[in-house]
Amino acid sequence: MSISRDDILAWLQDVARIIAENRDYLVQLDSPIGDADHGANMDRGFRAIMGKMGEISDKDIGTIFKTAAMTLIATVGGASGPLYGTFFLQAGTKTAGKMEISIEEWAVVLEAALAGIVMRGKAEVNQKTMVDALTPAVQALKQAVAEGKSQAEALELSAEAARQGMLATIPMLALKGRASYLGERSIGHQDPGATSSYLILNSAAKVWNGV
Amino acid sequence: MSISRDDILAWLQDVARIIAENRDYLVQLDSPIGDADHGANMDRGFRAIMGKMGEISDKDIGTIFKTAAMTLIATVGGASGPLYGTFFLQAGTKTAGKMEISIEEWAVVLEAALAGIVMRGKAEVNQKTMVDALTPAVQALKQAVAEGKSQAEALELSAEAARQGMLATIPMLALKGRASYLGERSIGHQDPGATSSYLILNSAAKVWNGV
Amino acid sequence: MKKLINQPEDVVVEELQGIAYAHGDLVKVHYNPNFIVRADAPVKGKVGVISGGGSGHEPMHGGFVGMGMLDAACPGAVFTSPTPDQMLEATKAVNGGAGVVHIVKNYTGDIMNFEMAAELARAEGIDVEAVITNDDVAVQDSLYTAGRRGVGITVIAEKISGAAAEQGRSLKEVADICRKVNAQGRSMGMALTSCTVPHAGKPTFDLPEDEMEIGIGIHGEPGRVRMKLKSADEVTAMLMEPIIGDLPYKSGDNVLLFVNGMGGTPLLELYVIYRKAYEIAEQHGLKVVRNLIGPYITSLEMAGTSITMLKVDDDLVKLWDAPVKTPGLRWGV
Amino acid sequence: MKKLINQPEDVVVEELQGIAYAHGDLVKVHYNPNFIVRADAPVKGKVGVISGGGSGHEPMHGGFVGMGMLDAACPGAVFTSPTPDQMLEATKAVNGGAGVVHIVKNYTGDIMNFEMAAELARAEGIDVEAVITNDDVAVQDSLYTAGRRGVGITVIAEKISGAAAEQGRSLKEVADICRKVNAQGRSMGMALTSCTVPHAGKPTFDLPEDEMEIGIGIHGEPGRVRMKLKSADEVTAMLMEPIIGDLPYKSGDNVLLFVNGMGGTPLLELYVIYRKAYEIAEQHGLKVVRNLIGPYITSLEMAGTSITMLKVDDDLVKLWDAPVKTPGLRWGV
Ligand SMILES: Nc1ncnc2c1ncn2[C@@H]1O[C@H](COP(=O)(O)OP(=O)(O)O)[C@@H](O)[C@H]1O
Ligand SMILES: Nc1ncnc2c1ncn2[C@@H]1O[C@H](COP(=O)(O)OP(=O)(O)O)[C@@H](O)[C@H]1O
Ligand SMILES: [Mg+2]
Ligand SMILES: [Mg+2]
Ligand SMILES: [Mg+2]
Ligand SMILES: [Mg+2]
Repeated sequence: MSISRDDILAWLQDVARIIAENRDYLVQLDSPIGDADHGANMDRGFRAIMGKMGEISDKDIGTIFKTAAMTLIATVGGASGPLYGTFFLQAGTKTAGKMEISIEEWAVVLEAALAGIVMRGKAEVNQKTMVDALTPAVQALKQAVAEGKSQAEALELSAEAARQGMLATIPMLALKGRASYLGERSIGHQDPGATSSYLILNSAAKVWNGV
Repeated sequence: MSISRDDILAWLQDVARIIAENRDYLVQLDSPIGDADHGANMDRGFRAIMGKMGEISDKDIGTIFKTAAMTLIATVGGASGPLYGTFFLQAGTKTAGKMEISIEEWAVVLEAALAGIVMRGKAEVNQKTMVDALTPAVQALKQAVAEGKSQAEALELSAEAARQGMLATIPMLALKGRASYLGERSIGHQDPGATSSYLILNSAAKVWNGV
Repeated sequence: MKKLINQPEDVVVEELQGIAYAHGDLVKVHYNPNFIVRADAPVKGKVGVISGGGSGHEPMHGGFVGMGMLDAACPGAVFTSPTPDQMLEATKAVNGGAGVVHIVKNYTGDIMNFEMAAELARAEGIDVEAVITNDDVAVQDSLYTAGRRGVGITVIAEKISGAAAEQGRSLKEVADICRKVNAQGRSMGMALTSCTVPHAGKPTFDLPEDEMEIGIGIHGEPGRVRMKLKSADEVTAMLMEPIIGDLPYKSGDNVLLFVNGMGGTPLLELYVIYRKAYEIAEQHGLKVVRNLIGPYITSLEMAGTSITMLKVDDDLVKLWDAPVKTPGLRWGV
Repeated sequence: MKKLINQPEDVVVEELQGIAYAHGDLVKVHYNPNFIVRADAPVKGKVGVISGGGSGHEPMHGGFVGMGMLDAACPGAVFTSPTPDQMLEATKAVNGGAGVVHIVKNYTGDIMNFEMAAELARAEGIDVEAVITNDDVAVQDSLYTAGRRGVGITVIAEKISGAAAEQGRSLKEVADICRKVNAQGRSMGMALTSCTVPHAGKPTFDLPEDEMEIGIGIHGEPGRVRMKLKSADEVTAMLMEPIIGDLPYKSGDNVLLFVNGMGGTPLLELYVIYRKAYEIAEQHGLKVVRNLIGPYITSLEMAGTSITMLKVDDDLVKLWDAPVKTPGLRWGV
């Protein structure tokens, strides 16, 4: 069991499809506590990545991730552009030259990618951002790997943790990003960035587990 | 039977009250085929006349009418300001120095007042303006007087003719004033100025007949 | 009704107070009768140029008072032409001995009120020439009707006439250049929404979410036709083609292209419109040598746009470029 | 959705084309990455001043490119901060050898994207100083949050920094004057209506006919509190008092008072607001020595207003008065 270059490409393709499908949903989530663009931003970015598929189809995982990163940085803008850009940039650094990675390596990659987001955005857990979906997902993945769980199970557990983390943002008071300007009024709404993070990790689990 | 200085003052007071009551109605009529101000314009003007009651309470009919005319000209604006201003100015010219007029004289006064409006606005009957209410009213009044009808009856017939003239504007195509810009779309709406003209003449009939 | 106002009947006077506080270096505000006048009026020996009309079209006309444009502006109630005493006092205040031009938009009310004022001013020995603007191609022109409305060209006529007066041209020359601008200019407008006159308290007309009005004026009145919404490019073509066809403008003409916002349409959209209008003009062989883009003659908060095009020669371009220093239009100084 | 646009995804590029057609004498437009740059950039030896942000705030920032203000502006998608490659290319295009100031409104996205651009520019040997504007008193200031938004002061900071750069001041001096403007300025805004982001297709929030939002930003986002509509005078007091109390401004201070329209509020109402804001300032002993009134930093077609007040000294007033020649702000030339 491992994750190949082709698995990574299939994942990015699936994410592009899922983000497109959820574009309006993410815009809606970004309306009461943001500026109604998160879905449009992410969709623009992943569409642009799809436009690069030709030039990366025969590349190593590191190159694929770095290309995705540079594309997101140059097309998304907003908060999510630099954040997801850094996420894939860090993932690319950890996978330079690799054509295949193990689930153990994936856990390390994901941890580094999350660290990149934290470094860029300086958010901590409990501040109602994508960090609240990604952090439990990384922890669950690491734990599953440490417990010797199967790749499929580890991915499932990680995606489920992301989903829980996403839902946990609903009662939170936003302290970072645009939602923080609303103060108490940010409470009661699900964070759009945490939602896109869940969609992205859930796609990995589904695609790589062949569901 | 005749119309005294006090009758004229009572009439102006009643018109001010009726226009205030019908302010929103006249604004509504002016919305589909105009600019939604006729009621506000007329109300502003007659309120201003009420503010002059003190200084004209002991004056002759000519002075009362001229003061009303100058007040309307200086406060109403729009199309109706100069038109009704000229109406009362001409009425004032015909009644200079008089403390009382007969119904025969009133017919002459009203005809001159209407002629003033036509001179200013250059509208003919059938062009969907106040002229369409005033013209039949003047004709009915003259005819009733010629036929020797009582003052009360003559005033009633005149007001009724104004009402018919007002209603007759509904199917007309506007050729003068703001409603003319709408072309065919002006058809099917009652002219606001014809409506205020009817209200003014109907008030004269009611007040002077003691109804 | 959602408006940042206090009492509807106080809107105009409170606006005038705001203007007085803000632009005391450029203009003086007179109350009762209400008018806004250049701070240095009357300018001795210079032809005075005044205009006026209902309020609700800001910055026109009050925002165009100052050096190089209007000497005075008379604001009426919202969408109601001002009264003759306002124009009379403004005329007296700006008369520097060389006479006064009245720029009057073609509406029955404006015409009659200005006419009365001109009669009174002439009776006091002031030379007055009235020029009527009537550039709206959405309205049939006919001797038997009220004729075409005066719309966007009025802004340009005020700028160019003001510049001509500033140069020291005579009363007749200033009035003639104003007439020339009107004769060589055409406009057409459209609305996405109605607007709410403060004293009326609700929108002048209802417009469903998927419809627009074509051929509107500047008083929140409905237009000539109502139709389904179209794209910006289609709307622009629907405004430009009647304008180009009406004068008609000929290939090789130099033009000034003015894309105006009705009040509620953001600048972002006006540039999208300008883009297409420019391309259509060029396709007809017209050379756009000057332009103006923004909300200059508005209908309160109405969303929509109007396009005005003026055929220009060197003299008109020079007068357009001449310095102007008003709250609403300013360059060259 | 009622907008004069074609496809939502084409709005920004079509706007840029309109700007290119309209203002070729003042600016050049670059596509891919998108930015608007002074026609004569880079100006040798002059510090470059650039800004950028999401589109939908027009005329800010693109309308402020030109002599005496910005050297370049980078427009993002509507309400979405631009990407680092735009700022990098703009920085290179305006660098006349004296370094470049980045004026960045305090939003997580803007900060991060500009940060990346600055890193890349420095790696190419260009001196970059970033100044962050964060003048919105509606937001609690705290080290543990995203802090206050940058709003109206940004317009004034761009004007004054541009004038300082034009005078030949150094990179540090220009950045310092920009920081000073931000430190001495405060703003607060309110909305009567939401606005519709083109790609979203419906209003960002629903606001009943009798309610308003106080403490909004400039991205169509809801504000700090929702409450029943109030009169213009009451609303003005609700914006002015927190501004005056926050710095705090002191009796005797000279100030610049900026009453901004959010896009859908007519100038008529802005003058009614200005009137009260001016009176409140005077009641606090503040002397309003300069002002700006109009829609300069907008949220598409949102109806509402924001007030910005800047405490000024002689140097700031002189820089404010200095000539500026941009599509959106022009005087002195
Ligand atoms: N400092 C931060 N750290 C991590 N994530 C953040 C931060 N600020 C914002 N976000 C995430 O970004 C999301 C918003 O992204 P998006 O709407 O695309 O950008 P913007 O907020 O600039 O409009 C939020 O829902 C949140 O999850
Ligand atoms: N040329 C005219 N002659 C006579 N009456 C006219 C003329 N033009 C307009 N009117 C009348 O004026 C009325 C409108 O008055 P008002 O709404 O107060 O002024 P405005 O049209 O300037 O807004 C119309 O309903 C019509 O009866
Ligand atoms: Mg967002
Ligand atoms: Mg009317
Ligand atoms: Mg009117
Ligand atoms: Mg955004």
